[in-house]
Amino acid sequence: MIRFLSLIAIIVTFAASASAQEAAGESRASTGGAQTLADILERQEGLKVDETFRSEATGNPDAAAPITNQLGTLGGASDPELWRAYRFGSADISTQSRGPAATTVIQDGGMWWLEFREDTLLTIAVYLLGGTFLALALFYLVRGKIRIGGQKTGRTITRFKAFERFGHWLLASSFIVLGITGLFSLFGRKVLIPLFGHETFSFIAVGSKWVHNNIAWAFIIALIIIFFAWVVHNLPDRTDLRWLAKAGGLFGGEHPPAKKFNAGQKLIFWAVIVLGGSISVSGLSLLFPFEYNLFGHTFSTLNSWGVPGWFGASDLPFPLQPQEEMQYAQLWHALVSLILTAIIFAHIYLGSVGMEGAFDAMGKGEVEEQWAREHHSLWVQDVLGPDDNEKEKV
Amino acid sequence: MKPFILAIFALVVISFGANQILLNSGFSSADAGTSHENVRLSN
Amino acid sequence: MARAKFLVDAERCIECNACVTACKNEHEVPWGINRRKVVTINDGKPGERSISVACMHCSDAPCMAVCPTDCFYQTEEGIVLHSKDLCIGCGYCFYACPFGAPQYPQAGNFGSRGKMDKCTFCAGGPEENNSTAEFQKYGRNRIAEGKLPICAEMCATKALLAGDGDEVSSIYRERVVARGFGSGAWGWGTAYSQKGE
Amino acid sequence: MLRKKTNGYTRRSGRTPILVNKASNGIDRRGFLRGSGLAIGGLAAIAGTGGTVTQATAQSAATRAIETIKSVCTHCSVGCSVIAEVDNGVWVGQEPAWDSPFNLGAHCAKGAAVREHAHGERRLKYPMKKENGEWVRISWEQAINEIGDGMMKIREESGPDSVYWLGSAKSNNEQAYLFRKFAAYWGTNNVDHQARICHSTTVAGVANTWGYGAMTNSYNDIHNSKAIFLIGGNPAEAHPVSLLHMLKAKEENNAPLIVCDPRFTRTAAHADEYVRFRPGSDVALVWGILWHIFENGWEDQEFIRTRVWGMDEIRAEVKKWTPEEVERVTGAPGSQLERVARTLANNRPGTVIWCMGGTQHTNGNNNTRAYCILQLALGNMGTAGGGTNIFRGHDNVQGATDLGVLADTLPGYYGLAAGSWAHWARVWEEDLDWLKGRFSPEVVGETPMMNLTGIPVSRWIDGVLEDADNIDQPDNVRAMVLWGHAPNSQTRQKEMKTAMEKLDMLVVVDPYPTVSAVLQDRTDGVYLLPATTQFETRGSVTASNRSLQWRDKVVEPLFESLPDHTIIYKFATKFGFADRMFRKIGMDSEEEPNIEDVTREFNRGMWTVGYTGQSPERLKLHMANQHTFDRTTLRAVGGPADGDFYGLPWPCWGTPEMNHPGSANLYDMSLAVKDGGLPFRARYGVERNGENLLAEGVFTPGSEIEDGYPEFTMQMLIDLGWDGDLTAGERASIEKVAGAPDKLGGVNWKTDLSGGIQRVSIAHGCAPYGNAKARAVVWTFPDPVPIHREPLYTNRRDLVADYPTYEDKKFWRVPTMYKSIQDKDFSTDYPIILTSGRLVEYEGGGDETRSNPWLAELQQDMFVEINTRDANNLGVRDGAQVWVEGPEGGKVKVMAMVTERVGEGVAFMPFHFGGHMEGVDLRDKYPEGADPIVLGESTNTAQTYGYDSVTQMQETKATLCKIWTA
Repeated sequence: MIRFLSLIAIIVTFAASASAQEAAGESRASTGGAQTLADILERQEGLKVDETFRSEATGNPDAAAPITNQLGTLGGASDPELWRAYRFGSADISTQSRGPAATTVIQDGGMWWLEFREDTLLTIAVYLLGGTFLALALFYLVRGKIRIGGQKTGRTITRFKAFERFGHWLLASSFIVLGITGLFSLFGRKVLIPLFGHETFSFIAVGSKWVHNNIAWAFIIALIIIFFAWVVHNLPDRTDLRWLAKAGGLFGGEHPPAKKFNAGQKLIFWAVIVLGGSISVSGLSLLFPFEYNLFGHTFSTLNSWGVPGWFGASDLPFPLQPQEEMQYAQLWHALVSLILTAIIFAHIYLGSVGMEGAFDAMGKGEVEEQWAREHHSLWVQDVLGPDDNEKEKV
Repeated sequence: MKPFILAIFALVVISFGANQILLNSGFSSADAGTSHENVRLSN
Repeated sequence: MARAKFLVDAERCIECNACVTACKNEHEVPWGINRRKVVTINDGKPGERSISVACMHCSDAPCMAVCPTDCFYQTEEGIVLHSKDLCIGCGYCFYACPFGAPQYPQAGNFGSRGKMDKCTFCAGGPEENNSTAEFQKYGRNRIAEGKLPICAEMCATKALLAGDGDEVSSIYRERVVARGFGSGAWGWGTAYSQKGE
Repeated sequence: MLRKKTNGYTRRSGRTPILVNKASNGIDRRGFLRGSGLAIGGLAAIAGTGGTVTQATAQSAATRAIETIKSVCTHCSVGCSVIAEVDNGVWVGQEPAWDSPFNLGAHCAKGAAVREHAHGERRLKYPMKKENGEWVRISWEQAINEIGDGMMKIREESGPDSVYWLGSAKSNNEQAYLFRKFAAYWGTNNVDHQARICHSTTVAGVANTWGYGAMTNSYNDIHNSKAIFLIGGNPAEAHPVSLLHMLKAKEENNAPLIVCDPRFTRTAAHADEYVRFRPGSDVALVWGILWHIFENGWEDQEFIRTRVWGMDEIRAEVKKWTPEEVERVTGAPGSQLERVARTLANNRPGTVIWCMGGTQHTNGNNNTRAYCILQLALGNMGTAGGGTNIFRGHDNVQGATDLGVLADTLPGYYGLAAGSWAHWARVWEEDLDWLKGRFSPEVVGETPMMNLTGIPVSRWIDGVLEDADNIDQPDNVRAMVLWGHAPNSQTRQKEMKTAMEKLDMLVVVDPYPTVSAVLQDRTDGVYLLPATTQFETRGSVTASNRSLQWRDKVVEPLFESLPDHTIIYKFATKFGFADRMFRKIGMDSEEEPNIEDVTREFNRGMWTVGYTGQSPERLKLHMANQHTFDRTTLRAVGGPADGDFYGLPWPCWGTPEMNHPGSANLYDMSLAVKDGGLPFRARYGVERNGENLLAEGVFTPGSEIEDGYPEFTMQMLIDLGWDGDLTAGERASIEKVAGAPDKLGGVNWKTDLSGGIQRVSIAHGCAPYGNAKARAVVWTFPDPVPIHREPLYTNRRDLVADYPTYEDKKFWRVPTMYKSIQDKDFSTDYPIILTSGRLVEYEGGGDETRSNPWLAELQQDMFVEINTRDANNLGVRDGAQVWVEGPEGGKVKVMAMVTERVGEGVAFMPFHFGGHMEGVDLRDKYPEGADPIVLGESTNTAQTYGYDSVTQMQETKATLCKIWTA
């Protein structure tokens, strides 16, 4: 009787998964809807196999015998069909366990995630960070330190108030620590364990994880502080175009006029706000696992706009199982962090070794007037009013 | 340099503060897996 | 070579949760930690079936692969165990595990999820067999006593099978033959892929 | 990296690979398991811990040896053996009991968690009393004295019947026996226990059909069934381990499993056929099936001719139940019942299983008799694989029933009559006149209080609340002793609250405070006495299949708790009859009576049900040699207990020396009586209206009377010339019982203290109780032929006219309403049928299991199951809080579980919860630290009036309710 039922179910399933049929051609029909040799070979080669012929073969309650019939209690699905329902997450599941993701019996995103994380992600990290570092080194060799052109006045003007500097340093210090500890957990197993051995690394990891998770709050707070402190000065305007046109005079030539922040700094600012914000949000969803699911919804929205189509990609996965949400959160968190880190490299370079007099801005808060005139002429005019020497020169 | 020192100090304070708060805000699995209106666990 | 495996016979599972309480009892597992759970499909409807799920001790265990501190190891019988001394409670093994087996004392707050806890196939941990330290961290080590996991041993209807894979599967085969219907084998392919063997 | 087998952290000293022990005793176990279909896989690879001491490996072994002690699970009646590992008095582990024929190592959630008893965090730790609304710790002495004095005072003023002794199915046999004896010495029949509200209708109905009111076969015997017909039961949750045996039959015999129930239970999920029918229409359903059997001539004519009386009257009644009428009343389609009937006819022998779904009705005794008649018609009685397998509830409810913790019998079902009292007075070597003097001198009609049935537990609240003039005893119940009883398992909770508050004194003797401690708002006059669980004492326990098992003490009593028999002794001392009551019983310590002596004492008196052969020595021998018993027949194959049935299932005739093996399957005529065979019991005379009630030409093998015969008396032996076989000693004893030579012939198999009459009749191949027909018609009952009667609270007013309930009447000392309730129409205000039942994690009132964290975590919220359609009509969402109100105004606030499990118009609630009352959390009223982990509303707050017409069983399965979102 059950065999009969499952037979019905399978037949019905065929009708349902017609598309799968075409894909697999005659061969699948020849195996009565089961695996074909092709499927098996593909799977062995690690290729993506179209699972629909299985994922959709989960029985058919409508074809079931009514409950008043013999075997009506079986509900029109053979056990193998129930297993497939479990396997592909289409089962209507209940449990008395209250743990996270308790009703997810099988999720298979794990393998993909961990392989991406320890291969692709690491490669990206190496190239991105290493590349940026090399580029800056190269630039330094070519351009050398950007010195103050004119005669130093000996006079200084206040560039950043204490509060602004506090915000900046809170952000900076937390970011650096977060970056380092983050890299620990990413590279730990590949690099540090071979160096220090398991016990030692575990000790380091426990510490760095604690630090990473708790300093995160400082980072978020600092992010908010600097946003409100500087957002007005970072609204783009015409001067930015000229500045960009001359590439900020980085490669020699006249320093284009700039207000308190030049276009380059504005770009940094917005990069920090946007990327930093994104890192914070994805970080929060990692801090509170399974509480805030960001990706399933995002993906479905993007799909509805047809975004993947623009790049000729197939739709993004949806719905996501709880674990998959966390996997994407982890990857996104890491990826965006790496990008921001690279950008900050450049920022640090210019703020320190790259340019004479720049560090004082954040260090003391006072900058050499001449430096200010060269790099932020318009801002200086706002602060001091027009300068006589200027006219003579022209 | 004062703001810098201050920032580092704030960094430490915030970190430990956050940790304390989170530890005592009912994120234990026991709490999460309990129907509080019907259950008393502690002894 | 013995290969430790679980198998659930859904034709037999009556969702009595004996496996769950037996596990809690044997290892003094605290409230909120569920090394094993019973899940039901179509609850209250025709086709209602239940299975008992815990760590399946995969041949190619994702948790082992992903762990940042590499705290997992696999015994000669293929039992996947871990060292709570090395575990940092990052939760990655839970994201990687297909079956949601890993458990943590802290549900939220990644910052302090505590040491991960999971089904040990009643094989304890790295410490000295049956030592107090081992019991406190991982629970009883029945394998070392020549016994098998308590959940399967106490299963009300012998639906949950545990032990050497060949043994388990042949028992199961006999049942299906005797029954003449119903292949209740579950999780086998997913957990015990031949990859790497 | 990935495949690394070992690394720096994987030192495993002295590890034992799984297969190491395979070669040893794994093989034969596996061989057996393969054959039995109970194969447990890799478990075959285990060195079983058969012996008494397990050498724990590695370090622990060096320091100590762990003692393993065998006990029996205290939850349900399956009787699963529990193997406790005890380390210097601390219960450290549980091992599977492979050798037990009942559970073969298996446990359910409850059984696998019993070790928590040894933690006992939420136990009642010491005697307490309420003083001006506060719980105060007191000493045992103070407690016994204050309670005792209070009771003496009540006894002076209102007579002994104003103290109610409510006993327990959680006691072991010895404690249950002592409890009944204690009530007799106190001088009242106001003594009862859970069996009243569990299977009393079964006991009455079944005993009056063929002699004994118990499970006729055994869980194991289901292995032989070719079909399984299960009605009003959900063993998957209530008796999970029984599924081990049922599924074996289902899988190996391809026995169809037919489940009839208003709910699609977890058991139904494994059924081949599920019959959904309206709660309370069991008789109609069974007659509907029988209609097809009779129509098609599928009944077993020869069996009926030779062994059944009154089937023709049944035919006449069944004739009315055409498929159309059955569908109108039950809702079950005729076509389905036709198929069920054919299935049962084609697969014989089939077994019939029922539980409280069938018993807890105003016409419960009709239901149980209807089930029996179905089996009689099919000729499935008295055969392996057949019979009526009635799953009892509590672990020892069968034993407590047998030992007479009941308001209407003495131990061994000896009715409340002069002869019975005389018999037990002889067993107790008590002065009968002194005993009479203990009772109230009042007389009701002709009946002295001593012989007057007491108030049943289901009605004790009416014994308190009813006007004293309306009840058949001198005064109301003024003191209530709840000795191992969860009050929330009884209906009409609000009235119970009132009753508890009206009492002079409320005494709770229990390991847990129970809901009794918090239900009432008393400020004083409440005493809580901590009793031990059965793991803290020893004694025998009777499983559902009538087998006795022996429990050994696992741990010493926790905190200040004491075993029940010690507490009984304390009270007996206080009341001044300890020396009389325990005159035949030795003492283990100053106040603890010797359990084995108690067993031996009831062995000397329990002739009716054959509780006489089960000496402590024999029971212990069986426990020690469990592995020698066959898992299907339960008969020992070789070994020290060779030939015995496991646990000597009663009747185990004669004296222990006679070595009767017990009777595994009742009324099995294929075996000689000496080997455990039996005919139906000759209990209702030899003829009725000129018709012969004795068996027609059928008899057990080796019977020297090759026809039916009445029960044995001395006179019969004399007439048959068999009295010569009596030994001098036996004859002397019989003469002593007779008292006078002319009374000699009157001594019978039930009163002969020597067991000689039983021995001789069995020696001649005859059953001591005779050889008669089963009676399908019980002329002594309100409904001689079982008929359908609508529940008091019915939603089918159209059926009330055709199938009205009974007239109001007064019995069991209290007035009882039927018609006067049914006449009112509640169906418009309360349109939904309300029924109740069990969850696997909890048991009974749940005070014990809800205090066990391992179980409590799995069920934290009291809920009501509502059908999806009803829920949507009522605007109730799954998981939402709802009010459920019964027609008597009691309402509960619970979580809604929207499910197809219940049919349209039916709601279900589990009955294990307590500690909330109409939305109010009573947790702070528990004694400090003794509140269960999980509290919830009791379904019985909403459950209503309604009692069986014979046994006063409460109606919990078919009432009405209305539901709205809270």
